[in-house]
Amino acid sequence: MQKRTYQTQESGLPHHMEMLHPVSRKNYGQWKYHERPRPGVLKHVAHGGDILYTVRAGTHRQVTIPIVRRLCKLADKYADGHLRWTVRNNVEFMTPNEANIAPLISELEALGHPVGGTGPSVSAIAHTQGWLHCDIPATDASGVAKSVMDALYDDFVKEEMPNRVRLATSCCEINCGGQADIAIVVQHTRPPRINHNILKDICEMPSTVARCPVAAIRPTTVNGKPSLMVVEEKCIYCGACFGACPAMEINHPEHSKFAVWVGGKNSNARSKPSNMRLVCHGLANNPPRWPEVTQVLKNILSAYKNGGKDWERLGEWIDRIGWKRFFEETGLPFDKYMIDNYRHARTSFNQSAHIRF
Amino acid sequence: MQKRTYQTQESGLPHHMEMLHPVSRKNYGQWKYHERPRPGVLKHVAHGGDILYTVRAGTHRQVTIPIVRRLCKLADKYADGHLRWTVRNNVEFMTPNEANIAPLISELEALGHPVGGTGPSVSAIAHTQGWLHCDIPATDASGVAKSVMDALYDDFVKEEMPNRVRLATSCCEINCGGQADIAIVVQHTRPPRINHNILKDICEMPSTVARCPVAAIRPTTVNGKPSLMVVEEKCIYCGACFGACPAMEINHPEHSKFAVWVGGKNSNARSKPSNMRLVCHGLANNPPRWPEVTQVLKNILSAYKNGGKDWERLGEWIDRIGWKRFFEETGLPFDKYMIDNYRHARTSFNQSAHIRF
Amino acid sequence: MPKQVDDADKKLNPTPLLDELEDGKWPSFISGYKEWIKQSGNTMTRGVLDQLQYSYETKMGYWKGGVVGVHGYGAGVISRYSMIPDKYPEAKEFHTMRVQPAPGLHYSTKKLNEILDVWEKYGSGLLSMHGQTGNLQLQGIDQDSVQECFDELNKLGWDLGGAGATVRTGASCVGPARCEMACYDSLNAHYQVLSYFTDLIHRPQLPYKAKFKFSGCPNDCSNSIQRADYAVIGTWKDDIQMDEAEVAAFIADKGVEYLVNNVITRCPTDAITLENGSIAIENSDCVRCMHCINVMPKALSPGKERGITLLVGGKGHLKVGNMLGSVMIPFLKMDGQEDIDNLIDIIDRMIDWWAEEALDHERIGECIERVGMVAFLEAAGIETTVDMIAHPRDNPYFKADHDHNPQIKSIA
Amino acid sequence: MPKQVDDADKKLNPTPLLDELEDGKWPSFISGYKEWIKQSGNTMTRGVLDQLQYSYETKMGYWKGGVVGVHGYGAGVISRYSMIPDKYPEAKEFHTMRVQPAPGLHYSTKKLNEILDVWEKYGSGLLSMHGQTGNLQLQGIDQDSVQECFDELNKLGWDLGGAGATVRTGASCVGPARCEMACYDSLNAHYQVLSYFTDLIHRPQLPYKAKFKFSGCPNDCSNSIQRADYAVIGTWKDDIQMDEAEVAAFIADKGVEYLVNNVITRCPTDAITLENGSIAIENSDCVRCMHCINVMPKALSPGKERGITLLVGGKGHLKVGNMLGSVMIPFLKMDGQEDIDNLIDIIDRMIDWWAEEALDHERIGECIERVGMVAFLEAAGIETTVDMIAHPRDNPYFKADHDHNPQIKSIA
Ligand code: SRM
Ligand code: SRM
Ligand code: SRM
Ligand code: SRM
Ligand code: SF4
Ligand code: SF4
Ligand code: SF4
Ligand code: SF4
Ligand code: SF4
Ligand code: SF4
Ligand code: SF4
Ligand code: SF4
Repeated sequence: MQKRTYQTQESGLPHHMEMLHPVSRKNYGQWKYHERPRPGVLKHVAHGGDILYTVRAGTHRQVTIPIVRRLCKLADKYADGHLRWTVRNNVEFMTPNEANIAPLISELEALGHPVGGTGPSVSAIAHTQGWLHCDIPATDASGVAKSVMDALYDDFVKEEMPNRVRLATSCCEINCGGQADIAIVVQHTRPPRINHNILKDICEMPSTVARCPVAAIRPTTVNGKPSLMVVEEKCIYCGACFGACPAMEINHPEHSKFAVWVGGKNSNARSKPSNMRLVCHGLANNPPRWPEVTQVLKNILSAYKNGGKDWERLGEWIDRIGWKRFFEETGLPFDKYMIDNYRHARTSFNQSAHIRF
Repeated sequence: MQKRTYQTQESGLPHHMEMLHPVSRKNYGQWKYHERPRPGVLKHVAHGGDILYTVRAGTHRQVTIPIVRRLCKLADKYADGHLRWTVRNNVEFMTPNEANIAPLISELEALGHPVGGTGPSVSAIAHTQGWLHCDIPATDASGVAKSVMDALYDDFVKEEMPNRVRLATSCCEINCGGQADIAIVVQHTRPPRINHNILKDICEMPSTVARCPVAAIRPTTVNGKPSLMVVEEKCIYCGACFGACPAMEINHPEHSKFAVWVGGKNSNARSKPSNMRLVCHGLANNPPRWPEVTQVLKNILSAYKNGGKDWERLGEWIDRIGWKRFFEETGLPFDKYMIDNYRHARTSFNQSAHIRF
Repeated sequence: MPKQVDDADKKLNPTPLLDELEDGKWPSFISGYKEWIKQSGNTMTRGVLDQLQYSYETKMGYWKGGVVGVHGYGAGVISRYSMIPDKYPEAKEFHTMRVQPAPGLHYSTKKLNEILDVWEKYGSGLLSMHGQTGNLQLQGIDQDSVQECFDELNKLGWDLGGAGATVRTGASCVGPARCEMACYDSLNAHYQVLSYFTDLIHRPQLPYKAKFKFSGCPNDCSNSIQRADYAVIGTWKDDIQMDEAEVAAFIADKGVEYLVNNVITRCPTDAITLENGSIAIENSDCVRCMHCINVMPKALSPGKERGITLLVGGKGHLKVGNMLGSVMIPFLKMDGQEDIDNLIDIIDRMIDWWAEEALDHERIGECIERVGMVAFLEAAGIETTVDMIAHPRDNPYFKADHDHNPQIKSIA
Repeated sequence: MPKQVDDADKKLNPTPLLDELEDGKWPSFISGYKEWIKQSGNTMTRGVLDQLQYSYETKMGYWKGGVVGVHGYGAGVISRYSMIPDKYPEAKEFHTMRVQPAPGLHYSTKKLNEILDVWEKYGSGLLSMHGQTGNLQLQGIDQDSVQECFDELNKLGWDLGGAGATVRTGASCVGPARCEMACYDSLNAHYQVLSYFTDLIHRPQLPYKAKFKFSGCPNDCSNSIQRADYAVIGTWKDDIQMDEAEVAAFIADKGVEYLVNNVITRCPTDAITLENGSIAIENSDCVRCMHCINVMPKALSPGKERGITLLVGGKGHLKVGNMLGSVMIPFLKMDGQEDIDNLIDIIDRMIDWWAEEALDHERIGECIERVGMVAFLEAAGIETTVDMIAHPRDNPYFKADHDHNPQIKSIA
C-alpha cells in the first residue's frame, strides 16, 4: 500500500435532502393522503395538490454492480434520477408522471424484478448473511430467502392477504433477521462440542464463560491445560458462546435445524407490538431448496389468507381464532417444547378460563 | 375433661341438598334466567315456570349467637326455614312468595341489616381477622371493614356503579382478603426487628431462613448463641419471616401502613382475570376509624362511578382511560414505587407506543 | 365451658375507642359483641374486647399461636393465647374451631340453630360467617372445652375444616341451586371432592395448604382463580344457545347502538359481529367469557355440551407475587359419578406430584412455575395441550430431542 | 484491488447446488453473481461462490473473523477469512465495508453510481442493499485495498457505519419525504442524532452495540420497537383530525356494518363509539395506535400537536428473550434544533449511565431490567411517569421511605 496522504473526513452519514426526488423535497412534510392504484404502486397526494407515484419492486438484496447500475438507469429514465430502498430491501421509484408507471413496470419485470409488496401483500423477506459471509451461521440465508420468495411470488405481486405480511429468516439462533409475522430461524438441538485443539489458543475464557445465559460453561483442565467444559444438563443450546469463541462448535450439519415463529408485530396498530412465538421446530436444514421450510410457510399463509379478517395481522388473527385452531388450520403439530420454561414462563400460561373449543 | 367415650365420625362436610330451600331443590339445575326487581332483590325463573325471589342483606360477618338466631327467625318466617350466605358474607333469604319481600326487607332493615349488594353495587367488603384473632396482624380488619362500609353504605343499597364492585381488606401483607376491585392491605415499610430475647427459644431457624423470598436472613451469633440477622439492603419488608417466627417483629405501630390496590378481577367476563395493582401506599394505620383509607376508597369509587361505562369493571375502566387519568381523576399521587422491580417487572413496562395524552 | 358474670354493671369494661365503631349505618360488630356480653355475661368475650381496645390504643396485636386440637385430628383448630395474659387474664385463651359448612353456604335454620346451641354451651358466643376460605368459624373456646364441643357438633353431622399444611375447606358459588348460568353441578362436585380428601383435611401431610373452589361458570363467583390452588370452573364446548325472539326483543328494547357499544365491542375476541342489524356469533372464536350472556340472559345461555375447566395454582402473593390459576385440564365432562371420580383421580395425581416435589411452604402454583409446566404435566400423566397456554414460547431456549422431526400436514 | 481472469471458460467453476437457486421467479442472487463473474472475471467472487457451493454440500460455514480496519477507526469493516484457504485460495479474504446511507435510504443515481465506481475499482463487485441494521454493505474486499477504497468513498462524502461495541448505523422510515402519517421530521432527527454520535460509531467505547431507529408514526415502519435500543417514534398529543365530509363519504361508500366491524370494534381501547350512524372518538381514551387513521386516511389524520415518544431497550432474544423497547420519554416535541438537542442530551445521559452500569455484552434493555427502571431513570435524570408502565406493580415487594405520606387530593 502506498503511503497515505488523505486526511479522513469523519463526515458521518450523508444528508437526505440532496437524495430526495424533487417532488418529495418540495412537498416534504406536506403529504395529505395516499391510495394504492394497483399492487406495487402507491399514489401520494400533497396538501398543495402535487401527486407522487411510487413503484415498488423486489430485489435480490445480495446484489452486484450491474444490477444496481441497471436500477439507476431506470431511475434516470423514469424517476428523475432518484430511487430509494425500503427497509425490506425493495427498491422504489417515484414519479409525478402517471404515464411513466406502465413502462417502468414492464422494464422492471423484464429485468426480473417483481412489482408488488404494497398493501396487504407478502413483502420481501428480511434476511441475513449465512454461509456467504457470517462467521457463525448454520445455514445460508440468501438461499432460504430465494426459495421462500419463489414459493410466495404470487403473494408478493398481489394484495390478497388480510393485512401486510412481514417475513424474516436468520441463519443462526441469534436472529439478525429480527422479528416478523413469520420468521424462520435456525434452532440448535444440542450443546456445543468443544474443539479443545483450538480452544486453548483462541479463547478468551472468562468472557466466553460470561456469555452463557445459564452459567453452563465452567473452567476445567484438559490435558493439563486450562480449558472449558459445558454442563450439558444446564445448556439451552443457545449458541451465544460460539459468538464469543469459535471453539464452542454449536453448528452441526444435521442437528442445527429450523424453527418457525409467528405473530411478531412491531407496529402499534390496534394491538400492542408483540413478540413472535415458536410454532414449529426440528425442520431439516436442507439446501439448496429447503422444501420443508417452504411448505410450513405456505401452510401458514394459506390458512391466514383464508381465515383472517381485513386488517388483522397474522398474530391478531391467531388472537381471535386461538392457538389451537392456528395449529389445526396450518397442519402444524403443537408440542410440549412450545410451552415456555424460561424466565417469564408464567406469563405465558393460560391464567383464565378463556378457552375456545 | 371427662374421659372421652364418643367415637368421631369423620363425616366431612354436610351435604347441600337438605340445606336447600324447597323451590331451589325442586328446580335444581333448571333455572332459565333472572331479573333484578330492585337493589338487594333477585328474581330467578325456572324452565318449569317456578319463581324464586332472593333478598340479600349485609351482615357484620363477625357475628354472635343472638344475631344469627334472629336471622334464622326471619328465615323461618319468610323463607321456609332456609337461608344462605354469599361468598361476601351477605345473608340471603329465598322465597317463592313475592308478598314476603317487603316485610322481610323492613324487618332486616329494622335489625340494621342493609338490603342491597346486588347488580352494579358495591357489595360487602371481604375481610380478615386482625387484632381480634390473628397472630401476625398489623391492624384490625373488622374495624377497617366497618369504617369503609359505613362510608359506602349508599353504594351498597343502590345499584349505581358501572358494574359490580368487590372490596377486600387485609390486616397484614399476606393478604388473606384475596384480590379485589379495590383492596386495602397492610404494607410494611421497614425490615423486621429481631427480638433476640425470644428468638433463641422459639425460632426454628432453618425454616425461618427458608421462608425469606430474597435470601435476606442469615445465621449469625448473638451473645455467643446461634441466632439470625437480616441483611437490610436485601429485605423487601414482606413479613413472611414473621409467620415462621414471632421473633422477626415486622409489625410496628407507626411504620406498618396501608396500601391500596385496584383492578383485581377474578371473573372471566370480557377481559381475562387480572391481578390487582398498587395505587397508593403509606396511608396511616389510624384506628378506630381509618379516615385516610376511607377517603382513598371514596375517591376511587366516585371517579369510577362518574367515568365507567356500563359493564366495565374497575380495572377495565382503567384499561380504557389509562392509568394516568386514573391517578388524575382519583386525586391519588403516582410515584416511583409503583413501578415494578420484582421478578416479572419487565412485563409491566409499557412496551409499545400506546400512550394517552 | 364459658364463664359468666351476672352482675349487669360489671359485664362490660370501658372500650372508648371501640365504641366509636358503633356509629354509622353498617352493622357494627362492636355493638353485636357488646349486646352479647351484656346478655350472656361471657367473660372470655369481655376479655377479648378489652384486649382489642388495648390493641386499638397501642396499634399492636397480642395473640400468639400454640397447639390445640381434637382427638385424632392434626388440624381444624386455630389456637390463640394472649401474649399479655397478666393484663387480660380473661382473654388468656381464644381458640377458633373451623367448621365445614355445606357447599354453597346453604343452611336450614334447624341445622344452623343446632350449631348455635352447642356453641352457646361451650364457646364465647362469637362466630364468623364465614371465613375467606369458606369455614364457619366458631371463635373463642378454651382448650378444655374443645373436644367436648367438637364431639357434640360431630354428633349433629358437622366436622372440622382444614388449617396448616392440609387440604382446606372448599368453597363454591350458589350454582345450580339458583343460577341459570351453572354449567355443571358445582355443589355436588364440591361435596364429593372435599369428602374424598377428608383425611388430608384433618391431618397435615402436605408441603403446604391446598385450596379448592368451585364456580358454576366462568363468571367465577367463588373467586376460584386467584384464591384456590384447584379452581373448578364450569364451561361448555358447543355453541351458545340463542333465543332469536328474545334477541330481537332485546334490540327492540335497547336499540342497535346499545347493542354495538355494550355487547359487540365488548366481546374479547370480536366473535360477535353486527349482521343485518342483529348479532352473529362465530362460536369457534368465542372464549366462553360469559359477557354477552350476562348482558342478555334471557336471549343467550351457555351451550348444551357442558363440563369443567380445571385451573391450578391460584394463590396470594407470598414469595412470587400474586398468582392466578392456570388451565391444566381444559375440559372434562361432569355428568355423573364417573366424571367426578375422574376429576378426583386427576387431582390426586397432582397432589402426589406436589407432595414429592415441593419445597417446604411451596404452593403447587409456585412449584409448577419453578419446575416447569411440562415436567408437572408429564409427572401427573396429563396430556399437554395448547389450551394450557396463552401463547407458545417467545424464546428459543429449549432442548428438543435431536431427532425431533415434525410431521406437517400439507394443507391446501 | 480485484483480481481478474479473462479466459471466458475459466471464469466460473461448477456450482451445481447453487445453480438450483437459479430456478423460480424471484430474483436469484446466484444468477446475479454468475452474471457478474462472467462479466468481470472477478476471482474473489468466484472463490466465494466455490466456497459457498462447498457449504451447501457440507452444510457448514467456513468464515472466521479477524481484525481489519481503516486508519483512525475501530469499527466499520467486518473481516472475513476463509477457514479453508488451501481449498479456496481465492476466497482467502472477503471483508465487508459497512457504509452509512442517507436517512430513509434515499439516493440520487449520481451518488449511488459514484459508490459503484469506487467499488468496481477495489472490491468484489458484490453488495447488499441493505443490511438489516441499515448499512449499504460492500461485501468482499481484501485487506490491502480497504484503506484506499475507503479514502475514495470518503472523498465522495461517504463514511463507514458501526460494528461491534459501538453506536450502530441508524435506520428510518420514508417519513415526511413521502408519508402523510409522519408526525415529526424523522429523517432530520435521524441525521442529527447519528451525526452527533459519529465518534461512537467509529470507535468501540461501549459495553455492547447501541442501535437507533426512527419511525414517523406508531405504525413503526422502521421496526424500531424490536430492533433498536433507541426507538424514536412520532406521535401527537391533541385530537385526531377529522374531516367530517370524508367520514360521511367513507360510510356512504362502505356502509355502517363495515364501519362497526373494521373500525369501531378494532379500536384497542373502545375509544370509538357508534353515534347517530357515524363515529365519535373519545380522544382522551385514544392510545394513538393509528388503526382508524390507517383505515380512513382521507378522513382522519394525526393531531396537530406533534412530537415523539422514545422507547428504550429493544433487541433480539440473546440471553433474556426477545425484548421490545419500553417507553422512557412519553413525549417530546420535535419542532426545531433545540428539541433535537434536547433529545440528544437525553440519550447521551442514558448512554453514559449504561456505559457505567452494564456488564460486558449487556444491551441497555437488559441492563435496565436487571438494575430496575427507576434506578435507571433517576441516574439519567428523567422524571418517572405512569406512561412508562403498562400498569403499576402487582406485588407488595418494595421499599418506600418509612415516612412516605401520600397527599391525597380530595375529590367530590
Ligand atoms: C381466617 C382467615 C381470614 C378470615 O378472617 O377470613 C385467614 C387467616 C389466616 N391466614 Fe389466611 N386466612 C383466610 C383465608 C385466606 C385466603 C382466602 C381464601 O382462602 O380464599 C388467602 C388467599 C388465598 C391463598 O390461599 O393464597 C389466604 C392467604 C394466607 C397466606 C398466604 C399464602 C400464600 O401462599 O400467599 C398465609 C400465610 C401462610 O400460610 O403462611 C395465611 C395465613 C393465615 C393465618 C393462619 C396466619 C398465620 O400464619 O398464623 C391466619 C390465621 C388467622 C386466625 O387467627 O384465624 N393466609 N388466607 C381465612 C380463613 C378462614 C376460613 O378458613 O374460612
Ligand atoms: C350470590 C353470589 C354467589 C354466591 O354463591 O354467593 C353471586 C351471584 C350472582 N352472580 Fe356473581 N355472585 C357472587 C359473587 C361474585 C364474585 C365473587 C365475589 O364477590 O367475591 C364474582 C367475581 C368478582 C371478581 O371478578 O373478582 C362475581 C362475578 C359475577 C359476574 C361477572 C362480573 C363481571 O362483569 O366481571 C356476573 C355477571 C353479571 O354481573 O351479570 C355475576 C352474576 C351473578 C348472578 C347474576 C348469576 C345469576 O344469574 O344468578 C348472580 C346474582 C348477582 C347479583 O348480585 O346481582 N357474578 N360474583 C355471590 C354474591 C356475592 C355478594 O354477596 O356480593
Ligand atoms: C449483517 C447483518 C445481517 C444482514 O445480513 O443484514 C448482521 C450480521 C451479524 N450480526 Fe446481527 N446483523 C445484522 C443486523 C442485526 C439485527 C437487526 C437490526 O439491526 O435491525 C439484529 C436484531 C436486533 C438487535 O440488535 O438485537 C441483530 C442481532 C445480532 C445479535 C444479537 C444481539 C442481542 O443482543 O440479541 C448478535 C450477537 C452479538 O452481537 O454478539 C449479532 C451479531 C452479528 C454478527 C456480527 C455475528 C458475529 O458475532 O460475528 C454478524 C456479522 C455477519 C457478517 O458476516 O457480516 N447480531 N443483528 C445485519 C447488519 C447489517 C447492517 O449493518 O446493516
Ligand atoms: C415503504 C415503507 C417505509 C420505508 O421507509 O421503507 C412503508 C410504507 C408505508 N407503510 Fe409501512 N412501510 C414499510 C415497512 C413497514 C414495516 C416494517 C417492515 O416491513 O419490516 C412495518 C411494521 C411491521 C410490523 O408490525 O412488524 C409497517 C407497518 C405499517 C402499518 C401497520 C400495519 C398493521 O396494521 O399492523 C401501516 C398501516 C397500514 O397498513 O395502513 C403502514 C403503512 C404504510 C404506508 C401506507 C404509509 C403511507 O401512508 O404512506 C406506506 C405505504 C405502504 C404500502 O406498502 O402499501 N405500514 N410498514 C416500508 C415498506 C417495506 C416493504 O418494502 O415492504
Ligand atoms: S443470524 Fe447469526 S449467522 Fe446469520 S448473520 Fe446474524 S449472526 Fe450471522
Ligand atoms: S450454547 Fe448457550 S447455554 Fe449452551 S453453553 Fe453455550 S452459551 Fe451456554
Ligand atoms: S391478613 Fe395477615 S394478619 Fe390478617 S388474618 Fe391473614 S395472616 Fe392474619
Ligand atoms: S421481611 Fe421478608 S424479605 Fe425481609 S427478612 Fe423477612 S422474609 Fe426476608
Ligand atoms: S359462577 Fe356462574 S354459576 Fe356460579 S353463581 Fe356465578 S354466575 Fe352463577
Ligand atoms: S361469551 Fe364472551 S367471548 Fe363468547 S361470544 Fe359472548 S362475549 Fe364473545
Ligand atoms: S412509520 Fe408512519 S410515518 Fe413512517 S412510513 Fe410508516 S406510516 Fe409513514
Ligand atoms: S388511533 Fe387507535 S386508539 Fe386512537 S381512536 Fe383510532 S383506533 Fe382508537
